[in-house]
Amino acid sequence: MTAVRTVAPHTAGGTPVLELQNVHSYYGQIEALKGLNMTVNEGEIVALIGGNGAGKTTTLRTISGMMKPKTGSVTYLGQNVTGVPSHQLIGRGMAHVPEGRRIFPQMTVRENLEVGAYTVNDKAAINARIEEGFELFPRLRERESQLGGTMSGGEQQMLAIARALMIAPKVLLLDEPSMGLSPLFVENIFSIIERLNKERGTTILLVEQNASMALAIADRAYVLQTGEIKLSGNAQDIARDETVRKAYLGDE
Amino acid sequence: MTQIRMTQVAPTAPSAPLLDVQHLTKSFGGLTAVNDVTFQVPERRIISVIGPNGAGKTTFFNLITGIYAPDRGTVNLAGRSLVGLRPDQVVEAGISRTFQNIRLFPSMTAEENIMLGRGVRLRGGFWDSVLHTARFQKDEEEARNTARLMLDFVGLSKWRGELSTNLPYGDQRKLEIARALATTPKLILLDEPAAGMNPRETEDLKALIRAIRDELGVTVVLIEHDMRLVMTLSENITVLNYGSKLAEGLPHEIRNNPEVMTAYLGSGAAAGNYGKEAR
Amino acid sequence: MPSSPADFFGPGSAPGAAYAAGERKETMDINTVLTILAQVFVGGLSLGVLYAIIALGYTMVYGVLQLINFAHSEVFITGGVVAYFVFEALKESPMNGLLKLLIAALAAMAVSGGLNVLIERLAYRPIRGAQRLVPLITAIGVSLILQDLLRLIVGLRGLFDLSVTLPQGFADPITKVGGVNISVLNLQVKDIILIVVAGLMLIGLNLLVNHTRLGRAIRAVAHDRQTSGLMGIDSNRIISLTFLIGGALGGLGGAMFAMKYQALNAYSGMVPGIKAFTAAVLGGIGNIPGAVLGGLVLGWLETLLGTIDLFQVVPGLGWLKYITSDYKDLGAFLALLLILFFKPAGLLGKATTEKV
Amino acid sequence: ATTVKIATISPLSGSSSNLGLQIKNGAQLAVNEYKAEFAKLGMNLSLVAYDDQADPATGTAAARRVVADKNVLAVVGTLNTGVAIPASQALSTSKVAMVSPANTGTKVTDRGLKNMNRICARDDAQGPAGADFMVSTLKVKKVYVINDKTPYGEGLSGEAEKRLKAKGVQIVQSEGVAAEERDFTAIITKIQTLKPDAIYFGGLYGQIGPFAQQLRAKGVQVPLIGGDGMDSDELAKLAGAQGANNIYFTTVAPPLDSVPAAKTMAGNFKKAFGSDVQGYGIMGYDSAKVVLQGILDAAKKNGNKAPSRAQVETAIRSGTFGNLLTGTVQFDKNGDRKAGKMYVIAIKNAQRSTAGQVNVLRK
Amino acid sequence: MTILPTSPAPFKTRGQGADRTWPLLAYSALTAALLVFLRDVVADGPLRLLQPVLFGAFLLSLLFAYQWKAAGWAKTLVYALGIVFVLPYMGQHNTSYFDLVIQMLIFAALALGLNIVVGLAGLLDLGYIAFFAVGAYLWGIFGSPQFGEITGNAAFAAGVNPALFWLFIPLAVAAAALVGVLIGLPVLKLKGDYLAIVTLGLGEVIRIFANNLGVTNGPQGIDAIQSAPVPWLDNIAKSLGFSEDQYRLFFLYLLVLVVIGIVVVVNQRLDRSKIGRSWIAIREDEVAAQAMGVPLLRTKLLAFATGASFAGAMGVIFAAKQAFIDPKSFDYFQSIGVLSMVILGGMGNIAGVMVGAVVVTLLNLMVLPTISEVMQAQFPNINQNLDPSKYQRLIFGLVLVFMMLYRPEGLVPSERRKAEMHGGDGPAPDSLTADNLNEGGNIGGHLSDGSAETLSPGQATRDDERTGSEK
Ligand SMILES: Nc1ncnc2c1ncn2[C@@H]1O[C@H](COP(=O)(O)OP(=O)(O)OP(=O)(O)O)[C@@H](O)[C@H]1O
Ligand SMILES: Nc1ncnc2c1ncn2[C@@H]1O[C@H](COP(=O)(O)OP(=O)(O)OP(=O)(O)O)[C@@H](O)[C@H]1O
Ligand SMILES: CC(C)C[C@H](N)C(=O)O
Ligand SMILES: [Mg+2]
Ligand SMILES: [Mg+2]
Repeated sequence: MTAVRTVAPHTAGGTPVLELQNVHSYYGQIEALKGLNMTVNEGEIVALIGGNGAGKTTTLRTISGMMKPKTGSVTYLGQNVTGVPSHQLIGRGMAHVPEGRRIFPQMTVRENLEVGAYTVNDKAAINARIEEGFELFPRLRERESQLGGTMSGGEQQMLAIARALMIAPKVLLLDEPSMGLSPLFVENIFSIIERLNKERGTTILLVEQNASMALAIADRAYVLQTGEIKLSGNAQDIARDETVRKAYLGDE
Repeated sequence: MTQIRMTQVAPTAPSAPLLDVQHLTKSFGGLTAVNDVTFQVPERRIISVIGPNGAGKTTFFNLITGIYAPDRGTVNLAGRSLVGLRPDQVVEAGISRTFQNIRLFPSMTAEENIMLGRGVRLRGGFWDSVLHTARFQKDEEEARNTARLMLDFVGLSKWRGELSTNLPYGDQRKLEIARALATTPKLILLDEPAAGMNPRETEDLKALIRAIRDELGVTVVLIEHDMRLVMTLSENITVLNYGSKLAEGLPHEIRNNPEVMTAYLGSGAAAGNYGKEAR
Repeated sequence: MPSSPADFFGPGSAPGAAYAAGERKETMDINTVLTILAQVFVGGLSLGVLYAIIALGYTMVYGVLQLINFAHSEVFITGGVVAYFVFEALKESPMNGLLKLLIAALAAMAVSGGLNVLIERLAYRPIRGAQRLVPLITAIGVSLILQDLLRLIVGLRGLFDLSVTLPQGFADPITKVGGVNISVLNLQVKDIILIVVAGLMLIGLNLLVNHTRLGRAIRAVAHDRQTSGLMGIDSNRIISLTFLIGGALGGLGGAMFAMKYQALNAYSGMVPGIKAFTAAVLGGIGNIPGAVLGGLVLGWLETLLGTIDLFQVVPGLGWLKYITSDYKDLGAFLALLLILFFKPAGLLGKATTEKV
Repeated sequence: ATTVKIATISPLSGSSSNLGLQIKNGAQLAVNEYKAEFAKLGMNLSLVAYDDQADPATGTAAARRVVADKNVLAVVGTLNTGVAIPASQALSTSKVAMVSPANTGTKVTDRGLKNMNRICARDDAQGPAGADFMVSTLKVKKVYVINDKTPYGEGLSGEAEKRLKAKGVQIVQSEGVAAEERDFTAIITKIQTLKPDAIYFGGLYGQIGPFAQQLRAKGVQVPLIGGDGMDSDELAKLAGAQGANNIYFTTVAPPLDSVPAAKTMAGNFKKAFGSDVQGYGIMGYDSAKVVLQGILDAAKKNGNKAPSRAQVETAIRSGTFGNLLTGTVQFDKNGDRKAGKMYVIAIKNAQRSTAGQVNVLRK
Repeated sequence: MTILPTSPAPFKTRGQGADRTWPLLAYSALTAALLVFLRDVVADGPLRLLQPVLFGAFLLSLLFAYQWKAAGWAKTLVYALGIVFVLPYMGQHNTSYFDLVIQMLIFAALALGLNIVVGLAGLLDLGYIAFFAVGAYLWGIFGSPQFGEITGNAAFAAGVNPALFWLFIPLAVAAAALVGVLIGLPVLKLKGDYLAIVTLGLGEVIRIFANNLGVTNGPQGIDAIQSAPVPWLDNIAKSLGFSEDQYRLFFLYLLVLVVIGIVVVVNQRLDRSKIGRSWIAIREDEVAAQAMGVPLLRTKLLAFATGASFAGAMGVIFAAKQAFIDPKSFDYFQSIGVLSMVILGGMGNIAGVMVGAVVVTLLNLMVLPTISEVMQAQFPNINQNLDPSKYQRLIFGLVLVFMMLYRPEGLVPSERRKAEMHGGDGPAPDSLTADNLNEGGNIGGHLSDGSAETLSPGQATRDDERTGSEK
């Protein structure tokens, strides 16, 4: 593993809720994660940025149990959850908005939300949360009984986020939530993320191509390159980093 | 790269638009996704279509390319009506496209994907293939040549024999563009070509789109939410909102249009520094 | 030997005979026509609901895995064989007939359901995610294996065709309902049982799939197992459960088949299996009311086509004599074709246009 | 020692396997008895049994395997006329003689193949016999005719129908139903509407059993008549207690009580195979004996060496075979048995009894 | 065969690795010698069980000649020796070899035809055998006494002039293609499993017609079907020592070789043309294919008709070889059988599909019957229920299931498919929790997406198409 450059000491957050230790994940022969170490503390927004194919999505997949790392460990809320399948993690308060939205196209908007609440048994809570989702994304209320598959790209993105919120997650993994959203709505999404974090204390791990905005709301950030952490530290510091600006923020 | 200048566009009078869309309308159940949109694209332009999520942009493309049949309205390409044509006939007429969600043929190589695209311009038929006629040989050669040129053009030569599904995301987008170009379109429609790309890659894409217009002479219409790209690349912008045309104009006009700002752009933070306009 | 020929005919015989002794009447009276149609209705209903029950099993499995479970024919007829053994074992028992049937049905459901789960575990689960034709071929393979195994089990008792002895009264004709003579309908007690069972089945299953958490989970898993996992759904459990339900439905169908026909062998599942699948497609596969509707349409159509040559005596319909019962299957498939031509997603299936 | 084989082709699996097994076991018994005699001539005799599944294509495939095995000199089989026709054709170019214990269809021998012989009567005798029985004993006026669409069923019911019509009986309906069909709802509806005095069904027990059961359950009690395809113990079982009543059929295989000579054979059969011999077991046994004696005759002419197939073919067609359970066998120029017998069997309350006997002679 | 003639990596093209000219020659010579010289040793008794083994080993040499990297002359030698010498020689010695080989080639052609429809164009056709029936009945009706019976004309007592056989082959090709188009027109707008069930139904419709019509002689089938008279060939056969009853097979053997050669070439050429690419494109993504200029209906019809025409031609030959046909030879089980050949062998790959046909036919017509005959001979009183020949379905079923479990890409997979299924960068099972990522189907090939169809799949879509996929 190449040395991790640290821009500034980590801000002392709360207790760690997520910890990755020396994680190696593979697609067949391809090593997508090459010994990843990473921590997300309670109440933080952590941004994960990097170019195409850097392994951001793979990292989230590995955390949420969609993939099992070949070696290394994932710790969630103090417990080793390496290789625990996702459906068990969801019950423990982790939510993941996957890349590409993955809503259920043959279910209505409402049904998509109800499925999101699969692990919730309290009928009243479910309805309340659907209501909250509609509040956040009024478009969804308008389209309550439209089939998910016929929603526009951006509408599907909203649905995917609302669906993940149905379990009132402790930890939320977001994979490029702003992809395909209008500029106005991108702002909206980021403010929603911030509010979730501030008002509900939801811990957030955010993967974004829109690095400048992600860094603007994040507490800390990791920069990933070809499966390895190249840089980590305070978000503002990273945003100011010369190489980062060049490579990911599009500055010439 | 002049050897790939291959546009077949007949020199139309500069006044006549290449694409002429009049009063295009489409509803799904109670929802009018595209509402009475009139839209014209002069030849050799780069035009952007923007608008909030669900505004009807993709549907608009689908109507032009024959994937959906419009409820009302006309679509003309260089004076020829396209309404009622099947998608494959639309391609033949000269409009090609890419998809918001990449749709390559995964088990074909990059080269084959492009050769497939070229198919619409090949004249050989069933018996030519079976009997390996001269025409067949010529066709194959042409298809392969096109593939080579196009891969070169979009900078994917190294992936020629690779299955398309194995390409990195950004390269898949470019391959889709190459495939669309292989049909020798007069007009190419790009649906969110920069989605999922980081700013660096978006810059490359910008150059590619310019080259499509400048070097190949193909007119470009694109849908995009990345304002950096839109504002610096397009010569004209059309804004859709709730299916209807909200505004139309030069990038700086659109950027400063208050209606567009409330409906779509917001404070501008998300769009960042839009950069300088093209030209 | 009974004294008069009239004694030979059961309650269902038509009132106005179309033929007088020795010579042929050239027309048919309206009573006869109505009687025949009523019999077709009832006969088709009884056949149709049987198809429906089997079709529901197909639809369940198809719904969750998009797999045409070719082995369902055998899972289903296994239920029939189980029912046969139960009836055989309880032949001498003084137990109430309905209780016997209940035991037979439950046993059939348990065995077929278990079998289906087992098949899923051993044959389908390991290849999940393989391309579409792989599970299809596997299913065909499983179907062939089961056919021979069933034949072996039955054959070791020295039998090929099984003849089911039903409890007393099951095969009795129903002649009167509330004082009205309905004997012409040709109804038997077992038909009523069959229809009631199917009705309950439809209602229960519809509730289950469309209005419960489990139903939603099934649909979610059907579409995208990975994402279902992210919703907290254990897709393996859901799939097993679906196979259990589908298999149990098959078993029930088998028990009903045994009751209805009282005759079956190891290969008896194939034809009704294909018909039931056709019914499922006809109704819109994956759609529960659709499966039932498809079954009924098929049942009626078949019965009608099987009897339609009776109407050849009606003036102008002489050509009907060519439509003998040989063509009843043909009718079923042509109907399928016709319906799908106009409704490509089946009678109740929603044609969803793809969002590009 | 040279290897000499004879083969049986008959359904060993599927719906008519009960009869097919009888043929095979009967032939096996005969082979066992002849082993010693063949051994004396330095020939090692054995039987190969092929399963035709009552399916013509399968039977033809079996015939081709027989052809390919040069040690097989002749065939006993088949059960089904539909199988016999193409199978004997396939055997004929290679001059493999075939002796059928059960094929009653007229076309079987009418084609004049040199290799095809049968020791049973023909349907143009059997159909009329059934018709006569219906008219004179059952006194029917209107008959509903069904066939199973096999060459046998169609042929037999056609012959019966012809005779019925000739005797002034009205045929209210004549139709086919696929041999695999087990759902008779539509047909029974039609029967109830048309009210025939009797039903004639040209088909096999595996189908007619369930038909009888369903028919009776719907309350139709008129007599059900058919041919030798119903001649199986299984029929009554499949028809059920209620259904196995008022059923009659003609058959070309002897009922046990009509062949006193079969006692010992029946005992041996039971000992060897654990099941009771039926009519077609006896016919299979006799057919095999015809074949084996034919081979011995041919061998004698061939200097006590294993004969060629062609020699066996001629020996069988021209020989006279005595010492059989069903009397002496001689074939006419088409391979039909010159003198045979037929029987009428009645089933009442699941009990079968012999209701009549007919002698058949061919010039 | 490389499907992708110009593509360099990542495909391992056939014949890479060390040159195996000598091992090939050695193997072929050995297996051929064993087959020929041991033929009498294994002719009887339990040793017969070796027959299929020896024969299979020999057939394998033909496959090796195709697959291994070896000198061209060596390959040609192996083919020539096998096809010109060994097979006819064995056929002469034991007619069932002839029969078997012809049947294998007939099925191979069928499988190649179906491969176009299912393997290339991705149209699941479960009624394919209907086209075979069209060809078979066409010749069956005209080329047999049945024609005399229909016309009541004594001149046709044995059917039309058998020399017309030559005319009926192209006629059957045309007729089958026409039926393919007629069937295809209404059904090809259906997708996925709807198409499957409707084709199954239509296949049955054709069978039901054959079963009920007068011209087809119903379930009784058609008998005494003639073959073309080729006296000069008969003379050759005679001088080569074939017996009279083998002349017909000798002729059909040669004919079938020619036809299969044509079929293979056509298949190969189409596969590597614009048409082949269009088929594959349709298979993978109809919407995109159409949006790239592929006319859906026409392209699908072409697949249907091409596949059908192969079956039609072979139908004529089949009828002539069997001399007897009946509707049961064309039931849906046969369609399934051909489909399983395609998939067992390796869908999309010409060699694979042929291997599939050979293996399945060998299994059904030689291995199982031989085992059964040996068992019968060894244990004459074996319980009928334990006779192995009764377990053809069981054994075949087991073969299918195990193949699908352990080698889903087929015996000789197409490079394309292999790349899809275990794609170079597809997930190795151990790198994933076996039951999640692995099955979403989004990885290692889009086709592998089991969850692809929607719940009401009149219109099928792939989920990653709807939801915006990453890879
Ligand atoms: N399904 C897959 N099969 C094979 N390789 C894959 C798959 N998904 C990702 N990879 C490879 O793994 C590496 C990391 O991919 P990953 O998707 O995690 O990147 P990312 O950072 O999320 O990129 P992007 O910004 O494009 O989403 C890349 O090299 C990619 O090619
Ligand atoms: N097949 C359909 N059935 C029903 N509604 C549809 C269908 N296709 C599109 N819509 C609706 O039409 C509207 C326009 O959709 P469209 O995909 O054109 O939006 P868009 O402008 O491309 O949005 P985005 O930027 O989010 O991709 C949306 O509200 C969508 O939900
Ligand atoms: C014994 C019967 C079932 C056979 C019948 N006689 C036939 O020739 O087909
Ligand atoms: Mg990613
Ligand atoms: Mg869009």
